[in-house]
Amino acid sequence: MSEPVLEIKNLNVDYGLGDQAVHAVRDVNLTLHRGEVLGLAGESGSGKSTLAYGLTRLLAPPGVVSGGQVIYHPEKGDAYDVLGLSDKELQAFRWAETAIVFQGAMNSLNPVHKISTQLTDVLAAHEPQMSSHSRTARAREMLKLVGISPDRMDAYPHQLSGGMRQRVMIGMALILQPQVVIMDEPTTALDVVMQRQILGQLIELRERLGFSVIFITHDLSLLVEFSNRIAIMYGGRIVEEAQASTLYRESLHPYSAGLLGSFPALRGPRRELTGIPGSPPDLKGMPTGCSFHPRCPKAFDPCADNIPVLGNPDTPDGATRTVACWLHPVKQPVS
Amino acid sequence: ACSGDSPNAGNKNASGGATFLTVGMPNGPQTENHNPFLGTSAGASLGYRWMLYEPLMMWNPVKPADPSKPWLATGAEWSPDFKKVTITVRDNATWSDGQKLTAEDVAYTFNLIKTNEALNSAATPYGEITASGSTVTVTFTNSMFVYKDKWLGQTPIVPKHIWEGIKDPATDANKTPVGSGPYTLKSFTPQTTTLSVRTEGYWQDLPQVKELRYTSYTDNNAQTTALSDGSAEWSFVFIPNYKTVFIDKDPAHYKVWAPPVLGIHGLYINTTKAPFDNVALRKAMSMVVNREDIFNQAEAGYFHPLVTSVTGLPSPAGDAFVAEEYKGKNQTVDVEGAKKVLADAGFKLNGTTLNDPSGKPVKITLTDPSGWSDYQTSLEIVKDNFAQIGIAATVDKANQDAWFRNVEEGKFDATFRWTNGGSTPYDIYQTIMDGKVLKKIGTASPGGNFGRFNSPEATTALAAYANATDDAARKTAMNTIQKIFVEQVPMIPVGADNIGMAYSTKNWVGWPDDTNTYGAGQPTQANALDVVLHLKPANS
Amino acid sequence: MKFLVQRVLFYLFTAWAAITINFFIPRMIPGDPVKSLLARFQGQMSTDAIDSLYVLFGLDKNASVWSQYIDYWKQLFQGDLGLSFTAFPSPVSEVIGDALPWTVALVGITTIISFFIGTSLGVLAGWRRGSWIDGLLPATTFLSSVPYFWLGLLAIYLLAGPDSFFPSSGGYDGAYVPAWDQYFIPSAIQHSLLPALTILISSVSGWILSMRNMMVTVAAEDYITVAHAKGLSDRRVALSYAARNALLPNVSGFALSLGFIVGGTLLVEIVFSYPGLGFLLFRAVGAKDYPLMQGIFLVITISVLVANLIADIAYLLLDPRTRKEG
Amino acid sequence: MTLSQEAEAPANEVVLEAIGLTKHFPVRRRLRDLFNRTHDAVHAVDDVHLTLRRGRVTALVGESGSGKSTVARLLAQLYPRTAGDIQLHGQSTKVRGGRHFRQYAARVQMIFQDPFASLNPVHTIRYHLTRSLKIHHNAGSNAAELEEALTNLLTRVSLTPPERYLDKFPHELSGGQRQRVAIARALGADPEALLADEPVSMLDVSIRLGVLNLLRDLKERLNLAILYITHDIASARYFADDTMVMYAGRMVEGGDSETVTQTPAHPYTRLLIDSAPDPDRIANMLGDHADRGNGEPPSLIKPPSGCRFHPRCPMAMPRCTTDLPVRLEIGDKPGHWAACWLYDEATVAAEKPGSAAIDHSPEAVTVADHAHPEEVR
Amino acid sequence: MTIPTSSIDQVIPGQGAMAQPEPAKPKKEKRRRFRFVSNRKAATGIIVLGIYLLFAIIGPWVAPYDPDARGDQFVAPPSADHWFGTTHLGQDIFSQILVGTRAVMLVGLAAGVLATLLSVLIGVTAGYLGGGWDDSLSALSNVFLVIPALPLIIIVTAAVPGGGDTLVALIIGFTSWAWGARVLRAQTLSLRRRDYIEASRANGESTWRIVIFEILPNLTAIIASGFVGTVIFAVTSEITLAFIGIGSVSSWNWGTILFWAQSQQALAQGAWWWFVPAGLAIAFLGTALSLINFGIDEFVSPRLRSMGKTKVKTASGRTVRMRVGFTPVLDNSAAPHTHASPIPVIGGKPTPVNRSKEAAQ
Ligand SMILES: Nc1ncnc2c1ncn2[C@@H]1O[C@H](COP(=O)(O)OP(=O)(O)OP(=O)(O)O)[C@@H](O)[C@H]1O
Ligand SMILES: Nc1ncnc2c1ncn2[C@@H]1O[C@H](COP(=O)(O)OP(=O)(O)OP(=O)(O)O)[C@@H](O)[C@H]1O
Ligand SMILES: [Mg+2]
Ligand SMILES: [Mg+2]
Repeated sequence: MSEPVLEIKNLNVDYGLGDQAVHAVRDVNLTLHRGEVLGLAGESGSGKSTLAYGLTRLLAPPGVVSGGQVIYHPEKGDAYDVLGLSDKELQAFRWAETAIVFQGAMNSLNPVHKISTQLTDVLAAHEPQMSSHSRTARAREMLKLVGISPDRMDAYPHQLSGGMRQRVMIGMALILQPQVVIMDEPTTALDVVMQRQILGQLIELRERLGFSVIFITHDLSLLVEFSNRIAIMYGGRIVEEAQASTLYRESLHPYSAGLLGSFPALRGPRRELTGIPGSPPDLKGMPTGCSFHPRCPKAFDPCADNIPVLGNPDTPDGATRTVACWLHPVKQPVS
Repeated sequence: ACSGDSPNAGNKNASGGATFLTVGMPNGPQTENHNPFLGTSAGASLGYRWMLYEPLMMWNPVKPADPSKPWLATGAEWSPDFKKVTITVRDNATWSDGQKLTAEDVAYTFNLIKTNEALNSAATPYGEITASGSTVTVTFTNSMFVYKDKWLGQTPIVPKHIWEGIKDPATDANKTPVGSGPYTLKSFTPQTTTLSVRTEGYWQDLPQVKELRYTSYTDNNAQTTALSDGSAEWSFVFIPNYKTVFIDKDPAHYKVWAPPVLGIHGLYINTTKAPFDNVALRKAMSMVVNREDIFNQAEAGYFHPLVTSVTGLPSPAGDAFVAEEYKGKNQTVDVEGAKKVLADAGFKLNGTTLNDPSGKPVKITLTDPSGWSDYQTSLEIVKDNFAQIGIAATVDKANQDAWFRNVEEGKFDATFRWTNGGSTPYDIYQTIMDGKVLKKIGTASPGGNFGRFNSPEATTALAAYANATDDAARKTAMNTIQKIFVEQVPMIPVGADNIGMAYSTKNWVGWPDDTNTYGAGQPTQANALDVVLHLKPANS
Repeated sequence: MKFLVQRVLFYLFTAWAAITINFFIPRMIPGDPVKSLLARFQGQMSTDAIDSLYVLFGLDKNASVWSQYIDYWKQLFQGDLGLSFTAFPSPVSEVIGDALPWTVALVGITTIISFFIGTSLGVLAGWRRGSWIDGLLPATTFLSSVPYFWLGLLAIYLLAGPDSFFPSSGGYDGAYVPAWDQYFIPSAIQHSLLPALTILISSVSGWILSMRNMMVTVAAEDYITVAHAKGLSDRRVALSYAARNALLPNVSGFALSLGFIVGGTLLVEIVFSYPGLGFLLFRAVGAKDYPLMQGIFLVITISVLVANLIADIAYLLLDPRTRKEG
Repeated sequence: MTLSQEAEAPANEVVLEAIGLTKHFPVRRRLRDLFNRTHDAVHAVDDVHLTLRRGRVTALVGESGSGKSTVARLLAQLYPRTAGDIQLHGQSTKVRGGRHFRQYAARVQMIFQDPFASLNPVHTIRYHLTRSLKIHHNAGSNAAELEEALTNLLTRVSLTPPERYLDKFPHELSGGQRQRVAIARALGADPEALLADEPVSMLDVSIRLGVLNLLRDLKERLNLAILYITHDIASARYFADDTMVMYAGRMVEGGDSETVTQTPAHPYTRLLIDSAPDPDRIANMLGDHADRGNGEPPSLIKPPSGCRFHPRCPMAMPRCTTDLPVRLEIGDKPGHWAACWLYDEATVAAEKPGSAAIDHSPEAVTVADHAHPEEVR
Repeated sequence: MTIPTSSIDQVIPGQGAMAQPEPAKPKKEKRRRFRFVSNRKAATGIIVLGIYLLFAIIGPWVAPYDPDARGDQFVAPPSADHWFGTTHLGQDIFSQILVGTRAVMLVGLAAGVLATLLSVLIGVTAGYLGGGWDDSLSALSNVFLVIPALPLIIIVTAAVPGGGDTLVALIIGFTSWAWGARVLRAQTLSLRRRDYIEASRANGESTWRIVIFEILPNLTAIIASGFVGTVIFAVTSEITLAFIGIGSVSSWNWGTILFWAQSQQALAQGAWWWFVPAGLAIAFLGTALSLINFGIDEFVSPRLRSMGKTKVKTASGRTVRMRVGFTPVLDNSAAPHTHASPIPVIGGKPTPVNRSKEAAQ
């Protein structure tokens, strides 16, 4: 479990260039381990999607990766930096090693092609030696795997319900058996019943196929339930990262605490909801120091001036978690 | 494709030994229609109908008073009152299908026109038509004196044996024309019609031009371009600045000849509108119009030949008809004279404004359709000329249909327009002054007299001229007419119609010109056939 | 199915309305064919001819407009378009038949070429934003703002001439008769080059622009990012994903312009003396040739409607989403 | 300005009541339907009974497409209804535009689902609020009074200081701020009932909370009757006094919120609550629930006979497939009811629960061996 | 077809979910209103158009000659006396162009306004009212779309003589609204379903207020680009009409100049100066209007707004083009970008400091 597949090192992503640049992701360090589900949460606009797109270089202009490395460890062979790949190599890397499921499934599928075409063209691009017959067979299998009857192969995206489309996307993501699957809010458009069905299937597939997942959502309760580890982003930075249960029970960063105190629980005693005062920061005019300090109930002197570094805190379980907060002095900064 | 059976094989002749003549008209794409009676047919529009069908006599509109040349008829005897004619048909003419041309055919043709009102485009008042032997006798309900040459010279004779079988001669396209002319139809396309010379059976020597190619160009520009690059050798088209645009391209060969005919253009004045009902004003206006400028700037110095005679008759076509008292009397620009005429009549010139005797400033609107550039240019010039005597003129570029209607209904101040043309000055004067077609303002007078010129004297004289039975009576009537025209100025004559041509002597010579005025040059005229028969290869 | 029935009903209605308007509008023009004929011959046709011409054209009978309208429909249903006045007594169908192939060939082919070139360049410009093709856009904008006829005249002035390869007028060399042979066809092509070039230059930028804008819009769609994420080749993403979707709006524009082929290029035909329908219409209007005008309008209306129908069907084929309703 | 009617009426007075509310949207007819006489329709809402009381929040929960928004729009009289009745203070009302509609709107106001879409981007906040005040004659008689009313409104929704927000355009505000403006606009009509259609679903968790707290606060201070529509059942638990559950256009359960969420009676409510993410549940323990909710929501054009949930219900009995269930009191808490034959003793006695359940487990989930290793690299 | 299709699927400004709450900046609204002008294309277009408008107003006064006045130099090439040369009557072409500007602009703008009004009236009504209104109004605009515009204009101009420029403008206006109406109808249909329209209805707004104050402002961009498109069309039509000698245009416009040039076969005479200026004047006017049109389009649709640079320099000095699907990597090293303080200041007390208390988030 502890073997890394993807190491993100000091990743910086900007929108725009020079003075107009908006720094949407700043110095993000994150490690995804083999077979785990890494949850990524944070307020709207905190840079979650930007991070996900940025590490596979899928950002549309004016997005640029202004620095950092994304080290990928293939199952066999040497690790390499994804950001250093040539276009051809990157094309080969994509989907075969890292697949992405985006938020809106309706928009993720090309409306004018049958889903069979869209499933098989991945195979055609990555495994050109495969016969068209076996491609189709693979596609049918994948559909079955995600619970869609293979006779829907020739359907167009609009003929499927939202849930089915999302499942097609998941099936498509898994068709090349990648090591990493990134899911950016894959279920926000669906209702809870459908959401649970899909995530249930995904977890089950992960157990069988052994890929790792980066799972992005707003819904902390969902994350806590489904992921192994959770990273919390705020203002383009990772502010805390820990095992899911640890984070849920004893979060260190005031922002994580605020998030956790903001959603009502369905079961158990009614607990008081606190919320987070203030409004999210403007990326163009980031507060100095810790970007959360203007909203932080516990802010003190250093917060306004110095940016806290992400590192293992000085707590008993400090080795398994990291946080960036002046309240929790860092023993060992993450490099 | 196998070149052997292609209709185009060998058509692109080398220009060397000329065998064909290219004729062009700026009339747009044509539809296959060789009906010789219809002005709307391709044959009429391009002029080749006269190469297929022939008239009885060959009349020369450049010298309208000269006797016509015998053609299909060897002679025509008119009764003194011109209500009866006896025509002798030549006996050696044959139709292109080999049948003989007889007096029957001629009588049949006249009968055809008589019985089909739609074909009687000259409104000829036919009476009895009888054929016996080689003569045809035709009687008329009115005197044919003023129409006789046009009638004989511009009625195509058609074969009875073919036309008997045509159900409705007015709506038949006559796609396989059979005529007596020296040419037969070779091919037709909307753009080009090709005629080839008959091999045999023509009643006189076959022309040397073996093939005639009539091309219809879309507009004047295209036609001019074709003329100047040599792809058209003969045409009738208005060429502005023809020296630069056309002649200079090949001064040795490119020529323009534009003889006037008995039909004129000029400024019609509404003689019922004050102050233009005042003869003095009209006279003064006529005196300041700079015809020279109009001729040079609007008509490119050739197109509507200058009318200099005070009688409005062009020269040389009208020379024979000019009354003694006006012989040699020419129009000149005389601003001072005009001012004097005006002053005498009680007009007052205050600086740049002319006031009529009642004290009102004289204003005039000159109108013509907006698209008629030569008329528009003429009006601009006239406007300037009028300013010299203080008349404030504005030029109105009217819509063509509105203009047509307004002119016919007499709703205008002054306008440039043409007159009818014919073999005598009758047509000119009739269009301008005839009281028979005089209508109230607001009622259309399509027959003429747009200026509402009311002169019973002129009406009588016109009728006398048309119906006279002897030359002396005619002379008197004509003199009266001219006197009224000169003194009353019902219209300001400016230029004449021309039936000219732009042509090239590169391949063919023998064209009519000032030294040899045997016929009109316009390829759509009946005597175009005569022109073609005169042509010889240039290098022989 | 329902969609089709609805469309067909709609087309029938539009056709009826357009034909009716086309019937009445020419009749609102003052003046008549006879007067126009006189004007055309300025003095060379005597006023004596007026009466015979009225008889000839059948205008001497005073039928009410309403009964003419009824007759017109009766004739239409018999496929009879009447006789043209300008080329009397040729049937309108024959007059149109002579002109139509030229227009369709020249403008049709040019429109298609222009569409393909423009769309392809648009795909490139939109996909490779900032490349040299993008830099071409201002120039094409300028060219598309130039009036057709002016460009044509300039082209004639600069390129055509006695010794030039480009003839300045006509549809083919006057020496030839239209035929499918080695003389005529090259001549026809040669004559069509300059007008075709003019149309091409001034129309292509419209396609480039609209396609480019659609490409830019489509390139921002999620499924394009997904296609990239799938590691498909750039070509495939550009063509099968982006261009395929961006094409949809252009297709209806294309169909619409196909419909306007027939009537829309009057000026090119005038300038180049091309024996087509646009010029014919221009002449018909000038000559008050109602039957011919109606006939041409009918052809235009029908071709626009047919083009629209084709666009609908093309849309149906290209965009599966519209196939939803059985 | 008379926004203070707290004292006027007793709490718990019924403000708005829906009786047998039904809405069918006609489906566009196809050619082949031209020849038969049945008119297809989307049965979006069928026979809905609903009561809004002064000073209470009633939650309406249910999955997407179950007809919640349609109910709200019907209550706001934005759609004509197919059948049933809407009573405002016991008086049957049916308005369609014009003055009557405005009078109705003055008493019943609706807040739309999406704060990003429900404010016109071209108008300032001032314009939106002024219009609302003017339409309902709450703007006072002069500019000063209007200004005061505006300030009042914004203060009421905690957008302070008001001057800071009045002249902004919607896009210059955050989602939560916009939603507050939308609420302020509704309050500008001085209504008695507020229909809030998923007022927070588009917002971020932390912003969400602020809006909900505001609604609760308004209920208490202004004694409003609030309909709170959501499919987040947890938030219903927290903010609503009563909760109603809809499934496929019908009400299936109702009662006070704590009871409905903690001891759900209807199998659908149970499914809904089981599906809601729960951080306290151990991850990956989905097993037995996973296939329970399988199957797509039913077609509303040809809804299933009997209970609309029966094709997906693990407890389905033969009667469920034929007879429409009636409201049955559960008996655990007063006012808790469910439309389910499970609570009809006679039926349960006669038929075994689950005897008519369809087995849903799709092979995809159960069959394990799919990958063909030789083909996958 | 000059209306780019992109205007159909425009994005309403500030609608995107990306819109961020920004701290209050005074005068910001004003700046936003004029942002359109800061678009380079639009600015160029507006400046050129401004020059044309200026000449439309002062043209007749600044013209060196009376455009009708005949001179003594016939068909003379450009010279100090006659900047653009003379015609066959010795008229000054430069003066004709200057004087002609007014008619062109007048007809263009009047027709543009009329067609825009009609298209708004018909398109928005059809879109908003729906039902029978929609059907009949759509049918009407479709019929007008099918009827070939230019021939119709030719016919109608011929039918109503004596109206001059106004008539031409009227006719062009009346025959060219259909396309705009169709686009507006489609847009209104989608606007009608927008929440904010429903919301103002629920709030009790009357129908006409909704149409005028809620829907119309959102259509401004389409209306504006439709207007620009119609003006281009009207100008070309007017010039075309004059060029082929139809219509009763008594005053000068560029088409009249071209008509004279053509009927005097200027090019065959080698008098290019007679031809070229008027054509260029049209082309530049058209270009200016198209530029404004692009400006509007880009202003309205952020997706089309060019993002400034399209090429970037990477740390290694290479230049890469920004393109979809391959985000440029500027610096491929793991060094931190912004400088977090590595050594935490231990010992500081966790006491809240000067945090602005703000109840509203
Ligand atoms: N094209 C762009 N130009 C400028 N800024 C942008 C652009 N795209 C995104 N941003 C900014 O980058 C920041 C991060 O955006 P991102 O989409 O990554 O957020 P997120 O965490 O995924 O939010 P959400 O939860 O709403 O999806 C946001 O503040 C956004 O405003
Ligand atoms: N105008 C309409 N025409 C036809 N069908 C409609 C219309 N509006 C809603 N429907 C249908 O009625 C049903 C109920 O829709 P409604 O919007 O009320 O659901 P909802 O419960 O609010 O869903 P959500 O949670 O997604 O907002 C859906 O099946 C929907 O497709
Ligand atoms: Mg995101
Ligand atoms: Mg809803």
